[in-house]
Amino acid sequence: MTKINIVQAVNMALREEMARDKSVVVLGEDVGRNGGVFRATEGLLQEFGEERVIDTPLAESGIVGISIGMAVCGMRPVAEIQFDGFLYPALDQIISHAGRIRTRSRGRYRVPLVVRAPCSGGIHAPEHHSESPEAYFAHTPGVKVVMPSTPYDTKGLLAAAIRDPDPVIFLEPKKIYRAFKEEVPEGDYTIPLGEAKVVREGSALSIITWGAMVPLCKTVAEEAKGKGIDAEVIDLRTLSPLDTKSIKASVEKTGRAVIVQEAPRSCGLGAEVAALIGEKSLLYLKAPIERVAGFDTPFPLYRLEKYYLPDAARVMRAVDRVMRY
Amino acid sequence: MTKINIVQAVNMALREEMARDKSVVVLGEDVGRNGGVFRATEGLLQEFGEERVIDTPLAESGIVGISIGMAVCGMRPVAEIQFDGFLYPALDQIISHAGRIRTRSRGRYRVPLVVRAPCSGGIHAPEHHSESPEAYFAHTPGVKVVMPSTPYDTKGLLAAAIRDPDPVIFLEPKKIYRAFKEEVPEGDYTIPLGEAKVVREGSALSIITWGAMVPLCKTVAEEAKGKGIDAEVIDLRTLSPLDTKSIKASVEKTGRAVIVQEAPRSCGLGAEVAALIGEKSLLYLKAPIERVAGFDTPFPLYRLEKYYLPDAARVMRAVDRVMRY
Amino acid sequence: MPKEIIRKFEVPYLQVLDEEGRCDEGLMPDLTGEEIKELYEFMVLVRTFDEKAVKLQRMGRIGTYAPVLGQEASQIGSAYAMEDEDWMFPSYRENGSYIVRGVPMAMVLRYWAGDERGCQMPEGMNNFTVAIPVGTQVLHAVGAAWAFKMRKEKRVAMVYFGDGATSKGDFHEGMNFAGVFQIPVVFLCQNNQWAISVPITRQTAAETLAQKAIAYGFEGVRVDGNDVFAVYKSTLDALEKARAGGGPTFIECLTYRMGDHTTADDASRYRSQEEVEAWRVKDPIERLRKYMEGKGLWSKDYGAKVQEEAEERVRKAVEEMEATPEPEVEDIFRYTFEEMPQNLEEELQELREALTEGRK
Amino acid sequence: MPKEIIRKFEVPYLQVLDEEGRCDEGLMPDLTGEEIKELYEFMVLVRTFDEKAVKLQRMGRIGTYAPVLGQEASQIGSAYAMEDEDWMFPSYRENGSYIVRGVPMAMVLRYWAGDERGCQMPEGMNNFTVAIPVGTQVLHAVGAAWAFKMRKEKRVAMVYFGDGATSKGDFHEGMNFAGVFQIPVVFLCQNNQWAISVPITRQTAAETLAQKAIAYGFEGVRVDGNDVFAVYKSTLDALEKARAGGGPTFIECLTYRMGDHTTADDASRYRSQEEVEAWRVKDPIERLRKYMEGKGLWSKDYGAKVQEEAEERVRKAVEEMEATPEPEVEDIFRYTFEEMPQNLEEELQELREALTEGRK
Ligand SMILES: Cc1ncc(C[n+]2csc(CCOP(=O)(O)OP(=O)(O)O)c2C)c(N)n1
Ligand SMILES: Cc1ncc(C[n+]2csc(CCOP(=O)(O)OP(=O)(O)O)c2C)c(N)n1
Ligand SMILES: [Mg+2]
Ligand SMILES: [Mg+2]
Repeated sequence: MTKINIVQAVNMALREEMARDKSVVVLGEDVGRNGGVFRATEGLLQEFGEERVIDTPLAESGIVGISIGMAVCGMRPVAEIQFDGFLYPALDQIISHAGRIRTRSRGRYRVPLVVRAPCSGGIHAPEHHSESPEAYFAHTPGVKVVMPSTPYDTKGLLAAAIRDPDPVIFLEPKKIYRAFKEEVPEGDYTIPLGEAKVVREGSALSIITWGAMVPLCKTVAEEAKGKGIDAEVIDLRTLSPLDTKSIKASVEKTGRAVIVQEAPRSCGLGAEVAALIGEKSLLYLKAPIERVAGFDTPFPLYRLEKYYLPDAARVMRAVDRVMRY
Repeated sequence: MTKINIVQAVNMALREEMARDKSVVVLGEDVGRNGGVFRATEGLLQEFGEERVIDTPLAESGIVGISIGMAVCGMRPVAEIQFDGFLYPALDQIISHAGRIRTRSRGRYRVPLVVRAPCSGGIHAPEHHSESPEAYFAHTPGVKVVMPSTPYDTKGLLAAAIRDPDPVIFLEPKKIYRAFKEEVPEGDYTIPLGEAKVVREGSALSIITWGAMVPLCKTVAEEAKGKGIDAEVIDLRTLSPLDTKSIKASVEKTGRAVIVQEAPRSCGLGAEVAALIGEKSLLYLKAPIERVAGFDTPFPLYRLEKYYLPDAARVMRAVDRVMRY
Repeated sequence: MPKEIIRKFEVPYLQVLDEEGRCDEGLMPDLTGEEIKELYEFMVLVRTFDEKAVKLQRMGRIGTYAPVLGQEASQIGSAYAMEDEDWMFPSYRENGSYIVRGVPMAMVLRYWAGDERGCQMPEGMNNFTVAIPVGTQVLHAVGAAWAFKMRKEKRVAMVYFGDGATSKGDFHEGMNFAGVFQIPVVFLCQNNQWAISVPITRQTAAETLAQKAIAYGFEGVRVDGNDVFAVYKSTLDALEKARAGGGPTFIECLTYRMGDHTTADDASRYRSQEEVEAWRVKDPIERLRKYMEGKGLWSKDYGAKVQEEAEERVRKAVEEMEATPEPEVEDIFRYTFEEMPQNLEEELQELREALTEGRK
Repeated sequence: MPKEIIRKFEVPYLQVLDEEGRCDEGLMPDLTGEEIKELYEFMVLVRTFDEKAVKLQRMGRIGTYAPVLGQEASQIGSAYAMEDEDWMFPSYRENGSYIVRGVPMAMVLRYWAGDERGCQMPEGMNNFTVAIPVGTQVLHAVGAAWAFKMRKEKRVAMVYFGDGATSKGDFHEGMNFAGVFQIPVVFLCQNNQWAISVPITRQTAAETLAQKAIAYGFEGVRVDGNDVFAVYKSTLDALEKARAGGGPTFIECLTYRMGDHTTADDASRYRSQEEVEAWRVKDPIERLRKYMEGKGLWSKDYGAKVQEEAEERVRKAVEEMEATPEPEVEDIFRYTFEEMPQNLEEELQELREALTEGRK
């Protein structure tokens, strides 16, 4: 087994799925010759040819809408949207069609489509290159939403997404694309969509998070240990549909919850998680749930980026508050 | 004073604001000759002429993007999007630009824009004509979101939205466009954005809602009175930014909350309200918060519509559960 | 300023059958008498269906309906040129094309009666669902046709849309992709000159819609959209070209929406009766009838029989539609995903309980 | 199939100064020697700025930067034709146009150094902020120009974008509105033949971008984008036409992106060195220099002085940029709305407390 990072895991999953299933095609801006601006599709053009690895014109609604048509007619397109901020022009096709065609046709037509995009901040990118749009998708019926945080999960979840009979929005936290490597087996495995993962067991509180915030929360949990606080950390991985059971189990065990998200606070996924806990596990709560989140402001240019992103200090303050309560 | 309904109140607000301020222009599909498919802009073309009441080509991103340009250059455009479901093609311009231009230019440019659209279900309309997209906008920094539920509020809130220096998404619950009339004064008044309204005072629980669900919740509250339950009903009116103070005050008084929304449940505005209550008022809660919501499915065609929409039975069940707890 | 001219373009126009039913035999497509009769019978059937649907809406037996009236030649001539294995991507107005493509009329009515089962195409029938958001289906057709090309199947996708749709970004993006990748797709634009209350002159400054194809580097043609032969011929040519690897074609059918935009609309608010009357004399069915009469393909008896049969078929379709049992509440949930996730199970459970509590 | 031709279109091309610096005097725009020198000086300044910016990025002193290299004639010739009261709507690459329009170079650098104050245009300067999402700014320009028209101001909006942008829906919708409403806007497309790694042949099947204007019913021209006179003349004509109520014009400047897409890109991955070299001989500055030399407007001394002054100005701009105090944390919140709502107050308060706890 080789040790690889997240972007390499994306690449491996794409390569293996393309080899396994002829109906898988990859398309998007700069995914071919250039191998993708993050090199996620590197080498695929050489291996699978121009017919299956397609450099498209610059048109996100087009890329997704056309992929929907392909998917309805038997292909399994994996569309890359170059950056999170350029998913927005494709929202209409995703909301109005990808998520509805199965329902609209009473099961006659289906849309086995994956839309991949790098997401979130932390790399000093230009405006619109640091968005965390997961809540828009999680509020959209008929589409699944995934955001991995490790190379192993990335490969298994992406393979599952490609094989899924329904549309999946697959968001890849670009800040940790190359942050660390781990052993990822070659060959076939999938991680079922819809299952969260306890990445650190603990008894004192539950830190619930996803994407690039996962390693941060693990660090905070380690730090908290030094203070005698035994935090559990949950990586949601699939953001829609949510793994309510795992959230419930953890919070009912610990009685305390901190939710950490990078997206703007209001109406983010963290709100849904908090609402669910309040509904399902109110009596177990020993303290109000804390949300640590991006602000309800546009994501700033990079000089101020570090203040926008939830960091160890802000998460720890929330942990302390929840524990002190 | 005349008694008018909501759609007439929209019309009156537009007419008075256009008369008051030359920079106000109305544009959209079928808003001119036809007076809007709901007649919200009826008579405006005749009164203000083709230069200020503009029938546009069929292009929602265009309508909103162009309105942004107008607004930056000193106009106060009021763009109509014909139905809720056709707001989606304009999401990119709203998210990427309307909400960011002030920030991006550090206050040099501003976007005093109103985007109006009828919203929500209940009129047996075709697909895509019954959407409740408020959460998409409430999760978007830099834009305000308003949804009135009475003629009086409609006029005052729309006037305030038009005068607001920032972009406002103004959603009009079409089911109650003509449901009832009330006295609405001609002439100048505004209702400040950001203030919820207690539409029924009560002590036993707080029903928090907005839009077409408000009259429904009032009915349920009256019904509940018969059972000896004294419900408070809050109409949020401005959905972003939220009037957290009013929500807090009510829930801390009653100790119980039911949130009623028509939009799909997951990541809806109701989640944010529930999360806020959990954060600010946990110790006051005598029962878990209940959310009554649309389902996490596409809005069905009209045969099944009545099952999708929250109705008195479902709201009452939630009330009962909260009271019984 | 004097400049060098580096490119020249032309926009062609095709009419085979004029308003009087006179035919330019040199342009006449290869159609047998039986086929011409079939075209006529479809047109009568569609008009009969259409009139009935409008009435059903007025009586509250179906919901909002978008009539075909006036556009029969455009819809029927084009759909008739397609092969069964080709795919059709309609907007909301292609009731006529659906019928030609074999979709049971009861299903079409069921759709307009607010029932998704109206779009649950019978297996083996390659017709996509109704697209309400204008222009969005253009992309689906391009993607579908691309899939055929990838698999080297000899199929073509044909997408219907209106003049209004040409203003949408999705139309543009789809046309552009089709040009770049030489996709086997036919863009069938029914320029019925109105997008609800917005006339074509307010929709674009281009004098023809056909010239829009120039922007994408492929062929665009305008045809008389009330001339079923011209529509048939242009579509057939475009389909054959696409099937042979020749790439996309844009066809503008110049026609007129004789009815209201939908049953929820009142066209008298925004257009003159004179304009409507000027188009009445161009009626596509009457024109074909005159031609057929001249050729001995039409007689009063035949006309009456065709009309009668059409009425009978429509009557049966209405009956069938109305005999359909109500959809089940579960159907709201069942088709969101292939497998129902936990949250939908819970929502359905709550709804079931609320319903059994007997309040609905 | 024989058809009637109902419309004909032509696409014109303009070049004034050829690659050898030879000028077609009949086409030469009305420019004094001083003005020609000013154009030259701007081009040298922009190239000097551009080279410096790339270096600053390599050293980590600014962030990702999008170079102008090769496109100086397109940017400077066009911006130079504008009046101060006209509005310019750039993409992210118009550093050259910004400089011609008077935006302090220190500001331009500040923007690329991740500081929004770089887009806080000085009052009275009618330049819009950088648009990163490709093509979206086209609509803003159309809206702005419409506002001028409504108020009967004699202003024009000019919007810059690339070849890639012509594939986007927003480009289409903006062009279409501009045609329908005869908006005083100039669409200035720099066809630098690449959209990151995607060549123009993969972007569109149209042989010219200029012909896209045909779809919208207004004038489109192609000009040699490395010929500052041709660009200047076409832009001036288009601006004057717009100001006189003649509506929009689309200008395709055929040029070449000599550098990487941005400093984050490596163009050698996807295009050949030969192609780049073939364009090097068409360099817009060298061409102008030759012309000027022939006219006695350029000497070695003058050239050296211009270069030296440019370097000095750029050096000062860098100094000024780097002397700018860091932006304040509060700035994240301050400009979201005119008045800060309660939730932002609370978020800011929490951040302030976290910061004073001294952990950042
Ligand atoms: C994206 C979108 N915007 C608005 C509407 C509302 N609407 C329905 S049909 C229509 C006019 C369409 O005109 P056209 O494309 O010419 O087709 P026609 O109805 O004439 O067949 C409008 C504005 C819609 N369905 N979709
Ligand atoms: C909507 C959108 N999609 C993708 C990107 C990423 N991106 C940035 S520039 C670019 C290529 C633009 O090409 P072109 O329009 O020709 O302009 P150029 O960079 O050549 O000046 C891409 C794909 C973006 N900024 N916006
Ligand atoms: Mg039409
Ligand atoms: Mg380019």
